[in-house]
Amino acid sequence: MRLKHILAWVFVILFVGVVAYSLQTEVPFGHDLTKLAKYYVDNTAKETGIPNFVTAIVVSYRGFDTLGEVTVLLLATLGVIGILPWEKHEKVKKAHPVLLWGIRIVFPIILLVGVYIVIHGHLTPGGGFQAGAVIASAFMLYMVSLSTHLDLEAFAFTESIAGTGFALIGVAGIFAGGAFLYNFLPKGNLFDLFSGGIIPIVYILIGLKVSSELTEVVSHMMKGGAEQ
Amino acid sequence: MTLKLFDPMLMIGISLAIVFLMPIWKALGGKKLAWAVSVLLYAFNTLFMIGVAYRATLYPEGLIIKIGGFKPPFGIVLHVTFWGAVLSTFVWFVAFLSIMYASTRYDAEPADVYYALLTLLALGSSGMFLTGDIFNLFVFTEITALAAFGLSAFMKKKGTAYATIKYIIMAEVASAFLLVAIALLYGKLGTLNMLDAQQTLKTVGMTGAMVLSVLFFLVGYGVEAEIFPLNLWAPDVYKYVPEEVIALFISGSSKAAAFAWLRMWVMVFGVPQKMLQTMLWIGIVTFAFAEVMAYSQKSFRRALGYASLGQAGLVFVAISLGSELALKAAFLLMINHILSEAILFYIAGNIGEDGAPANVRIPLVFGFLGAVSMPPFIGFWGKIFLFMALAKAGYWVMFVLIALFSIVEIAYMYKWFISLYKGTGKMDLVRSFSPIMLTLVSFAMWFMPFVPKIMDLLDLAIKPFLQKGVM
Amino acid sequence: MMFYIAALSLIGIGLYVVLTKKNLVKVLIGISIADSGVNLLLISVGYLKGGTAPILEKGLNKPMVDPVPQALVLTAIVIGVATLALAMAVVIDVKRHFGTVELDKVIKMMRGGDGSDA
Amino acid sequence: MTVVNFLIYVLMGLMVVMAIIAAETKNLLSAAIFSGFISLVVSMLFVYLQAPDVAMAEAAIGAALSLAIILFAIKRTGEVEEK
Repeated sequence: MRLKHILAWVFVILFVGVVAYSLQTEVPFGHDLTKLAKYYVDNTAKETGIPNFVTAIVVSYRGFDTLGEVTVLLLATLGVIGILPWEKHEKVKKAHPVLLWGIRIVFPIILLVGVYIVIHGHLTPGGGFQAGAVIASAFMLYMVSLSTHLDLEAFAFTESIAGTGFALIGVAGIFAGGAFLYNFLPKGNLFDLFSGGIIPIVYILIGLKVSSELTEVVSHMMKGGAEQ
Repeated sequence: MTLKLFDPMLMIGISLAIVFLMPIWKALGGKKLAWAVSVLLYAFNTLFMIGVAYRATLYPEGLIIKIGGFKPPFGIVLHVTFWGAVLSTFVWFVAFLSIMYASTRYDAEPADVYYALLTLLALGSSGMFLTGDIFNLFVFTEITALAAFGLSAFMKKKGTAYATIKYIIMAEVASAFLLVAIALLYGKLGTLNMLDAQQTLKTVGMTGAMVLSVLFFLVGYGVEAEIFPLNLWAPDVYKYVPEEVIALFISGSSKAAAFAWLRMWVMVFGVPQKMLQTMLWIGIVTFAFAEVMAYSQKSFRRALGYASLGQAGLVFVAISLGSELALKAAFLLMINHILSEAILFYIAGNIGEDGAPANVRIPLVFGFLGAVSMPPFIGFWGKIFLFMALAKAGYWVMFVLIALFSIVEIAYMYKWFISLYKGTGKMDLVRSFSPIMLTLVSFAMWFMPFVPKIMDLLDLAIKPFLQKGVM
Repeated sequence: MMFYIAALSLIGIGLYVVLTKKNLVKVLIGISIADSGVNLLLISVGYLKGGTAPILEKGLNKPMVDPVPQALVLTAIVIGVATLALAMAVVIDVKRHFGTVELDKVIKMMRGGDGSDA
Repeated sequence: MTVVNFLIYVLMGLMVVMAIIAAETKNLLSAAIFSGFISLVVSMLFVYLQAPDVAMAEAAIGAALSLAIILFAIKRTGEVEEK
């Protein structure tokens, strides 16, 4: 071990010790709820009309963060496309029959799971991001096992429409209720599938956007920029 | 009533919708349409932000825009002050000039992606200037950072790949630190709203966890605000990345990070006195290191890169001092830096076989004068204010050090100026539009402190701070 | 307490990798480990002893854990994977130009006058 | 200390050990796999900390997709760390 490594370890141990100590003394593990948390726990169901508070915060209270977050994903996609452009299409290899049949059975099931997760995002754990990742992994499985390519333009259009929909719902809120992302639809009954106003719609748009963006990223990572 | 229309969220929402539609623009009209849409958007946003800046002056604590209609601190708010709105206007203005400049750049492919990245860099930094929520600030920081990575690596050259990967690693570590800082702050104060955090912190005081939080925020924003030793990525990026992108880095991501630090340090933490000395010294070291390094550079763009780090150091000193005079200085130095360095980078990108272009000599002179904070440039007032602030606070050692290294700066800038002024090259007519426009703006800015009515602008920028400690 | 230490250890080990390793892929793996640690830290800060998940259930009324850090971490996870993808794309670009992903070798090649304004 | 608590501590210890192995191994492939495992363990800890939403996201994104991205990158840049 060289001196540099030892110094690095010392630094790391100091970092862990100091931060853990000050956290434990000032914000003990399992401490009482903060002011913000208390408010959310008491009022979320009333104000947004959905039982999953995390979804309520992600889509409604902090919906703007989420808009920024899908923008970050878009940026990753743009960056990967810019750095690893996809120039030539390779010939599709003939896949092994076991893989072929396997993927035909598994692929729709994974897709279905993804769709279920996003539609129930405001009632049960899960939502747009989780579903987006699940759907993207289904497509990734498809590409890996059949070593084929998907029509990325279709994904780009899906993503573009979904993202624009999200942003425009936000802008519509300015005119409908005086605030960006204002929930201008009726909230319905708690625990119903059709409830929460714009929240399920926005989460489905997020799911579409995230899934197509992640698929694009992964396929460019696989093959993009190979021939130069 | 009509003023209500100047809602910055409208600007952000529409810009995002237009960026998201980029594949559609491309399908409809190719990259020409993508370019045209972006130019229109930037011009519109520049004008719109002027309106927002005017609207912000009507509110003594800054204009608070609730998002989603929830009352703060429970929903996200934008907290628009005059200062932030002015810097945001400059971002869109420089973005407009950059994309005009980029219209002659044919090697940036795929072009629609390039324009989308430029838009998002401007949008991300604009969001950092406007937001009033600590986690939202983090999200915008990441938007800015990823757009910067993408643009920085976009040319797919040897130099850009090398410069970008260093930048990415540093910025990624910084973002992890930012999240730890947010965890500490949220755990202790139980809020993410800046104004609310400021109020809560007054009752809690600067405990150990808060000191750690400040330090981690410093690391988090220091990379993009170019604070020593977190700025080592910058000279390479400034050397290899296209000049129109660099102009946007200087006005966008670097200023936005400095402004974020201003918001955290002055507004949320209220300039904790026991850490003041350390911060000042970090700024001084940044300045001194940058000027010494710049002196020994053989490439003009690298020298400019280091000079830009030096300016960032000065801005950091001014912000950290956090008194009225110092903040005025920071405001002027930021604008000065945006204008002068952008002019010089636009010109530096066109130095060819025959040396510097001869048809943009006046902008060249202006750029150099601005880079050393000399009249007719507002940076002159900025530096005067900074010296006054340091003298008033009794930091004489720092006063002398800054004066000393300013002389170093003037020395090497003079050297470069002499060698560049002799150039007989020629700059593309479309390209020369950008530095000429910036020169006009900076000339107009010089008169700012002379006209009483306009001098008030400076007071407007500082007023929210004096009244409520709000930036 | 143990959760804090575990989360911070992950961050620390990630930092260690960044500080000492030269292989760019390895450095990014380190950053992704640190990201996991940061997420764990944020969730631990919001934990309430004896709380349940912040999802309302019919006829159940128990104290809940803090939902805010969970929302923040959802955002942070997605941002993490986005930056990781972009960084990996740049690493692949580095490999294409330099034929290696060892940072010290890359620096040596750049210093060797090899990468003037190429 | 209940059984669950004990298991959680074991998991955390395992996680840190895996992180150290991932940091020190020369084989990038195994480092990547270990980082995927760490994400998986972290997502289990999220379940214990009553964060099912985040656990799902971490398992789907942190463990699966990040790992896939790292593996694609390793496939294209080489498996062994030189020093």
